[in-house]
Amino acid sequence: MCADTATVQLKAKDFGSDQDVRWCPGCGDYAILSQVKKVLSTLGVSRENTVFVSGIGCSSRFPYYMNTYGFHSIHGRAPAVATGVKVANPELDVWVVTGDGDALSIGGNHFLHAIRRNLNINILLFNNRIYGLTKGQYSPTSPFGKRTKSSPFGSVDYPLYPLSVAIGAEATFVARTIDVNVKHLAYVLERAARHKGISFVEIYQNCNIFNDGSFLYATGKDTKNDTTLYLEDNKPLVFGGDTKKGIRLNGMNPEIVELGGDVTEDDLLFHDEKLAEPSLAYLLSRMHHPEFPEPMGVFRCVERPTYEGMLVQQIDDAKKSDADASLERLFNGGDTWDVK
Amino acid sequence: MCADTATVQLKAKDFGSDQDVRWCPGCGDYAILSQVKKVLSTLGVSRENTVFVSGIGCSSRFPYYMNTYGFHSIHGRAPAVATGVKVANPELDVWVVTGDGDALSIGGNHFLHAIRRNLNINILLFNNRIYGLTKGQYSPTSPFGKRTKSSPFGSVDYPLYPLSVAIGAEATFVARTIDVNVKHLAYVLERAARHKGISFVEIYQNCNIFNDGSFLYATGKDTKNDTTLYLEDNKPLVFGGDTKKGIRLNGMNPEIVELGGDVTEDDLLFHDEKLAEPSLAYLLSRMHHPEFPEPMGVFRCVERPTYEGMLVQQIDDAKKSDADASLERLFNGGDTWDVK
Amino acid sequence: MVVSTQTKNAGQRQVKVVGLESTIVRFCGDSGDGMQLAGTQLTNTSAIFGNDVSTLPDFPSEIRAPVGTLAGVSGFQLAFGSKKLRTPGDQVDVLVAMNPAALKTNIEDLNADGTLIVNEDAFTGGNLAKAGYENNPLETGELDKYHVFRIPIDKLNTEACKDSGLTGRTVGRCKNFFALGVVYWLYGRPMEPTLDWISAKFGTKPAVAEANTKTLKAGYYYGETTEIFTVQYTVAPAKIEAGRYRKLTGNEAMALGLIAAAKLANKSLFYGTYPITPASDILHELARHKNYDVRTFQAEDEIAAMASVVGAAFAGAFAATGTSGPGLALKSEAIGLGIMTELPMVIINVQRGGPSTGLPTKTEQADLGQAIWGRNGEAPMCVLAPQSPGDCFDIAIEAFRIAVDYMTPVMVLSDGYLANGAEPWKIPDVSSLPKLTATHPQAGNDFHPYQRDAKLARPWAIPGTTGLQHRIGGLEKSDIIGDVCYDPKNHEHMIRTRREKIDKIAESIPPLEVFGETTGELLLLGWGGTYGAITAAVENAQAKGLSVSSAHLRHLDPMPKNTGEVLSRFKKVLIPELNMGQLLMLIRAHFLVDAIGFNKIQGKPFMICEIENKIEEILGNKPR
Amino acid sequence: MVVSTQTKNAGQRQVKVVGLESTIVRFCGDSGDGMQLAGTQLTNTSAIFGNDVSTLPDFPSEIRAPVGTLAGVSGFQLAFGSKKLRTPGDQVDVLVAMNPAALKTNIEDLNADGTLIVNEDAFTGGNLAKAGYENNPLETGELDKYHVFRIPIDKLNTEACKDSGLTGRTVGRCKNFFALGVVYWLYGRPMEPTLDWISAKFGTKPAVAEANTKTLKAGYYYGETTEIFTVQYTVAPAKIEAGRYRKLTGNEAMALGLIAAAKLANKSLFYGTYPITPASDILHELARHKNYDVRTFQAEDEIAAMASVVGAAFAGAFAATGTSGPGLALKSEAIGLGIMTELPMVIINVQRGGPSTGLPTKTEQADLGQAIWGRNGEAPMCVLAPQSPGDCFDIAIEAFRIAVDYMTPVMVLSDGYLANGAEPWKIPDVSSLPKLTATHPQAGNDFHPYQRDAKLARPWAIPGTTGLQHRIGGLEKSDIIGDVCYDPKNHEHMIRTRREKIDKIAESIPPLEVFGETTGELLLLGWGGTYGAITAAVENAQAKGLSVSSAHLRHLDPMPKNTGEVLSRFKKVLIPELNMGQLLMLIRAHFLVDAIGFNKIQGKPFMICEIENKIEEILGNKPR
Ligand SMILES: Cc1ncc(C[n+]2csc(CCOP(=O)(O)OP(=O)(O)O)c2C)c(N)n1
Ligand SMILES: Cc1ncc(C[n+]2csc(CCOP(=O)(O)OP(=O)(O)O)c2C)c(N)n1
Ligand code: SF4
Ligand code: SF4
Ligand SMILES: [Mg+2]
Ligand SMILES: [Mg+2]
Repeated sequence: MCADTATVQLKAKDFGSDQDVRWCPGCGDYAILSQVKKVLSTLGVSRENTVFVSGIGCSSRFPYYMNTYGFHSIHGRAPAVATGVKVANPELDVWVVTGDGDALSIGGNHFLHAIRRNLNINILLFNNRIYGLTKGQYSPTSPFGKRTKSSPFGSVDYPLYPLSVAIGAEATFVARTIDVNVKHLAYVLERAARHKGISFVEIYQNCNIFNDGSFLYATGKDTKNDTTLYLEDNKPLVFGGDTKKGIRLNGMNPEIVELGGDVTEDDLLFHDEKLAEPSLAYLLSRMHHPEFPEPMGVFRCVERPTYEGMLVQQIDDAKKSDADASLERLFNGGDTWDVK
Repeated sequence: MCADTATVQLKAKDFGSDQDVRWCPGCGDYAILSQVKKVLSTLGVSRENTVFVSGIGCSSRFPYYMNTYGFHSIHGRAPAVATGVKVANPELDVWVVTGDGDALSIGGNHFLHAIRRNLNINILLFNNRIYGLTKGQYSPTSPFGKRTKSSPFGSVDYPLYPLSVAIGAEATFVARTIDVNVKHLAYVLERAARHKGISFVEIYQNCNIFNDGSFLYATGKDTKNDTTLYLEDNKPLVFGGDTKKGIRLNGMNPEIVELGGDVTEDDLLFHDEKLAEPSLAYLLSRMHHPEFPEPMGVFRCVERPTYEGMLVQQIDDAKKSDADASLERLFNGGDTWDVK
Repeated sequence: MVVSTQTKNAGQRQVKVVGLESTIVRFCGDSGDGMQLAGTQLTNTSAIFGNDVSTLPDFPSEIRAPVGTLAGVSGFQLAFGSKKLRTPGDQVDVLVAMNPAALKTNIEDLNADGTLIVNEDAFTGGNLAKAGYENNPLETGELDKYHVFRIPIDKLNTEACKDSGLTGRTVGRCKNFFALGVVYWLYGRPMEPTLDWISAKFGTKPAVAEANTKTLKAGYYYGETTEIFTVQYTVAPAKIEAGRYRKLTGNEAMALGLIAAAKLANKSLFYGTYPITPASDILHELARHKNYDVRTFQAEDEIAAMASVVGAAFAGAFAATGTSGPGLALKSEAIGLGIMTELPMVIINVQRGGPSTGLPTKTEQADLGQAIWGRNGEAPMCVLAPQSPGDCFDIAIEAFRIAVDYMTPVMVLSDGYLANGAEPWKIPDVSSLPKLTATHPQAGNDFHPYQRDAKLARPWAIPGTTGLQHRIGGLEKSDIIGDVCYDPKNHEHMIRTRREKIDKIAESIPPLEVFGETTGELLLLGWGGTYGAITAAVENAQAKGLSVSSAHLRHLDPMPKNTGEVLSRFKKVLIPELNMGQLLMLIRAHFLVDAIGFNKIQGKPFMICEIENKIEEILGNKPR
Repeated sequence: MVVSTQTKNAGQRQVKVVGLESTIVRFCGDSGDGMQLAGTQLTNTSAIFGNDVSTLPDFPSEIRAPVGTLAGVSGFQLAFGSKKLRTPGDQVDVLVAMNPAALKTNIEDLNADGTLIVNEDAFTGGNLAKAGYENNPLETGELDKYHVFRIPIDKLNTEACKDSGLTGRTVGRCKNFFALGVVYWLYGRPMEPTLDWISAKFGTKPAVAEANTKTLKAGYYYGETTEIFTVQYTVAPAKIEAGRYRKLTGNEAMALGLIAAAKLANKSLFYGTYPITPASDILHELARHKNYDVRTFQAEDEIAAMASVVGAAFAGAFAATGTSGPGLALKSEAIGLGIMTELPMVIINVQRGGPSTGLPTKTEQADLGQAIWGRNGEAPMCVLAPQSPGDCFDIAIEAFRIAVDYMTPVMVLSDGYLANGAEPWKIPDVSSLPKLTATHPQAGNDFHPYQRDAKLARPWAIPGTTGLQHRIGGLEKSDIIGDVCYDPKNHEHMIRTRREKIDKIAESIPPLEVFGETTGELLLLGWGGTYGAITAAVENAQAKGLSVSSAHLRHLDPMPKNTGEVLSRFKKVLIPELNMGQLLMLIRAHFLVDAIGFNKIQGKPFMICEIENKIEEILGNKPR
């Protein structure tokens, strides 16, 4: 995705627009915004070749705050709008910013298909497990039993897990990070940007108005070491702070083991982002709190020709094999006859 | 799903309607139709409590041929129509019949959500890897590079694998079968019907007009033993006819091994439909021809309370805790005042 | 209008007491300042006191814009009076502004000699800058034409709550009640209803209850004792029909109407929807009433919501959905399926500002064309529109009556103004409600799914009924039999029959009534949420002796049978709409009447005076 | 019309040769019988011969219904003549029926003294039963009013191919060419064009080529030698404008027009779509021309297709989509986004029978209301309609001209009749095509995304342009600046400006032309695919001396500026439409003209005689 076309390296703040940022004070979206700007600066991309496309939701106001090209489209359709942008001009760096409702509820279909086509764009899903903009109904990622305005007796919908869905839809790059861990956020965003093909990033984002503390387990000082596991490529799956723990495979099931004594790191499951088949990534995506620590980082990163790349390749090939694509030729194709 | 309400056991033909069946001669849909009728007869269900809902496509004409209640709805929306039917009357046995385009292209979103909610219905996806009714464009399950009317230079869309998508969306029952293997078809349909919760069945179906021979590898006498693997619960994964072969796990990757010599069945991967976590089912769904034999049968079958069950439960509970739900009470709720 | 003046002792001093026929108050402040609550309390108190009331909340478009910014301003306007109030009023008599941003965005609406109460503590440099004031408007003299009362509300509130033991932030949240207390004194309202509310609401948090109580009283006594207030107002109770009342917003009324309709027919209510402003509150209200067998389904999108409603109707439920403009656009295709399958269902569209995402929290009436034409093919459907918040209740029942009697989808066009606005609702006697009956055929010899009765309705045969198995769908159906049918003549017959059925609904609806004389110079024809403003304007103009009447369409397709005849009795027809002339277009086409459009597309309801001015522009302001 | 009669020697016998001005032939048979191919060959041969031609295929609705059933019948009708042909004709002169089902579904359309050629081998008990015949109609005398020619086509075809070495099934597939041969003889057509086609098509399969050649010739010689035929017809070449011609269906013409528009402006064409009958062939045609930088995107659904078009337009491509009614319904919301963001794009809607899934393979004009009103809010958009298959080419270019000049989505309403119908298309000189220019601003001091030019178009600034970064979206925009804006006055201004911009397009379109005298008793006003039938009917009525003219709208919103004026010059206005009166509604509303509707909703185009009869019903059949 990343292009080093800018002649002067821009600073993070150069990527900010003149618009007042209108999220609730304390919203997790702020941290994400500032890391995105920082990463764009690190990548050395230009503002004019960068396009942010969003749907509708709190998160989807994102493009207004970027001094790049931006499209605040309609609810759920950002991946489809982005497909048009990218196919029309594959040179552009295209980012989709979406929410859990926008991407997985109304936008589920476009999400699936943008992913399976391996369009070379980055999709950032701000998962706050709630519909923020419409003032707090449960979303497809809200936990079972969640009480909200629209589910006063508790929701009876089982949640979807964005990473599992993405992996089920043939994603080539899949990652997870969290708003408050800004370093990791920046790292994951940069990895996503550098991946050629679809890059899907789920970002745990706190909505302090309608779903405050939803990710407290993963951010709280006391708990985070036991509830999150930071993935490193080709490294064993370890977590837990002082008492080091790890994940071992038992048949097809992961299990938590304490390191030390009989168990060494070699017994653990090793991460491998580049496995051709996504079964490991899928298995990792199934590790949920509270049963397991939730993996953070890059689950999967494999190469595959991109959709718009192949589409344009076919055009280039067709042009090459037929240099004179004149309208005359086109009109005179097929059976013709002359009238005198 | 299955209910033994019929007083007299109906025969397969009793489930046929008076309509002429209008598929192309030789279409795989015929075999599926007759097995569905047979299975309904086996289950002993009644016609009046059975509802078939479909979208649009060749396959979606299915309801016309059943002497049950039927709804030939609009393209892609059958799962949503079925949700309304089932929530309005959970006593009904509801079947959704859909195609690869209907379910996974335009209907992808409803497919995802009906599955994740664990609505107690059966979804039969007739996968012919083509848009039949609109005369032969590639579908989301068409192989990469497929040449069709809309992709004369070969499609650049990577296919979706229906089972992987369904598993990514939290399906509780997932199976695959094939039109010509009528015994297996009947077996799988019956299993699907008996499962309480969402039952998703992918049926390989030959479209002899627009995509003839798409599944020849899996049906041809010479090839089928090597290209398909029939799953049995708690049994090792074996296939291959005379030279027995099996699937062994190498880390997270399946590999084909020949049985005999060093390798015994105990070394093989054992199937387990009931694993709480779907990682095994997912891994099986990744085995594609020609690299692997394609598993047939039940991939996953686990119990979980159903959507409409819980929804109605909440209503029953609410009613119980408030027996006098009169309109007077409703109207007089909230702050009231009297004017004299 | 001043109706009396007298003097009374207030504390140690004398104040003038002015009796008013009605008055308009608006609270405004930051989203976090609790303005909606203050407004609601004054509304309830006034209603209980016996006034007629009408309210209009005005939410900011952003969830919670930064504190103190223009985008974060939230307002709540109410009118209360001793006469019938048809709208929450045009210009405001008393404006309470909790910060500079609130002042800036609302001051335009204050009457020239109106009362302005400001929280002067909030007029700090930072807040002024955020509101875009270069100089403090309290100092520049620009507010001189108003009666300005600068009150250090922050300080006085803090003082009042100082022994509460609450944090500064929590104390800060009580200041709306200080402002409310001041207004209560200003209008001589009793504090009891609010005190009762406080103790009910904060029963488990006695410190909060006490703080709110203290600051409310402090505000009240501040009015009573401070010399700055020299006038107090009274608004006598209205002559209102006797009975038990309750305040309802349009959305609440709609929800109750849906529940009532299902219950009256002994059916379960299925409500499939996807949240969208300003329709979501219908879902929220319905979801609370599960004990009434209300089955709410929060779908993955509007398409699924609509399709689920079609499915639920097929299965025999009273099925409804609610949405707003963009959602309705998405439902178009599935609504067509409902029309082709001729199943009963109710589709509520709470209109908001468009096109596209438009102005999501603002009101508009620009979806009438979409309601009537927004589907492929000839897809006629009955379209209704409620005319006031309370009428949403009746229209919901009317919609289901038509849907079930005629076996057809029915669209209800509400709008943001009706949805969020509230008015007192006289709780009806259940026995006075329409009788709704849904009948389902049982097996017999001659069941045919597309055989029609006198109303042209087909039978509602539902799954589970022995022997009536049949198949329906979106392809054209053969007459009577209901099989798929491509026959050209049959298609024409079915197309015409579907239209005829909708037209026949007119036989079951009341004639269009004229407000005022039934013949004259000018008729104002309206529909939907503009009823109050139009009627009030016409009433005023009539009082001036102008030859003007009005009529209001609750049924838009089909229209009442006498519509053309009513129009023909007036020399001119004026159609005020919050759009570019959509009813206008229908009226011109149907009746070839050279009606004139009066169009406002500002995301806001009509002001009474705007319509009055327009009437005078047309008729001159001299009585005939 | 017979224009000459003579006698000639045919083989060993004498036959009468009747010269005709024009003639109508229909081939019908089972879907598998190759009727489309036979029809196409006769069309091509006639066109090359110099006739004017017009064609109409009639597909069965099911993919491939069981052989021999009514549902499986496929037909292909063509007219060819020595005069201008405006439609494929009403009643058929020669009907070729390959089986009883085909006979049953088509015999009604045969002229009373028409020629019927039947494949008598197919009239077996089984086939008769499938067609619902109790008795063999060839025996009952019910066909006596026609000239019936019973030919054992199956046998004769098998005989002709007997040495081919092909399987029986493959041989059976050749029988359409036997029938074609017979028809070729009947009209004295040369076999060469078809023989050439056979060798080009089956070059790699010489056995198949030979079989087809042999059976074609066998058919021809059967006509020549058998005594049963006593009359042969000739149809002289037409006086047609000189030039090179090619036969195009409306869908093909549309595809070429889209490519041409993009190429003329030096742009890539983006076509995002989802397959749907009868629009899919546009995609199929476009997908073949990748060398013209045509980027086709087969989306997951219509919503994605439309959204991708909005994205591609934003990124600077010439972006278009095509669909049919139900798909258009789904696109509604995203079209609104295109309107709010004021980006250029073309939306083609190939109308089919509705509502809902309706009659998917049949034609209708019932989406005009949807095109104009089918979106939330005030969402005006330019709407065009081609009037003939060839006009689809011109209208595609016109649509892009307007879209780019005015920065607006443009809707094109084609229909199933135009889409599948074909006519000779005079290949245009590229230099004669309209000049299209798309300009994109470059960085300067004063770029504002919503600053307008004289046409009220905003600048098309595209991503990749340094310094012009900006953000657009579906929320209301501030005038000029283009930021999100909730200001009431701004909203009204923008709503009115968007409407005004569309109205301004009228300044760039030609006035409405009248066919016939420009004043008189009756004007027929039409739009879209009914052009041919209306014009032919009016021509005939004029020839009878009736005071009738016609005018045809290619631009429906805005209409040509002189539309009202044209209407006012006629005493009566008749609006024939394949719907319930949608243009009628617009005309009545806009111009308060008491126009009369003439409506047919049978999934079929108008017959010329139907319109002629209607004219006479209104005017009487006596010349003035
Ligand atoms: C067609 C349509 N339906 C519904 C809505 C209302 N709506 C706007 S945003 C939203 C959900 C937002 O949730 P999410 O995507 O999680 O974003 P968040 O606000 O939480 O960031 C909904 C239901 C809409 N704008 N358009
Ligand atoms: C809204 C809408 N879009 C498009 C279509 C056209 N259409 C009908 S069926 C179909 C695809 C059918 O493919 P599939 O679901 O695989 O079913 P099959 O015919 O192969 O059984 C399409 C594109 C339609 N009927 N409605
Ligand atoms: S509502 Fe929640 S997600 Fe939206 S801006 Fe506020 S804190 Fe953020
Ligand atoms: S087109 Fe294919 S899928 Fe459709 S009926 Fe024919 S064979 Fe079956
Ligand atoms: Mg969210
Ligand atoms: Mg298919």
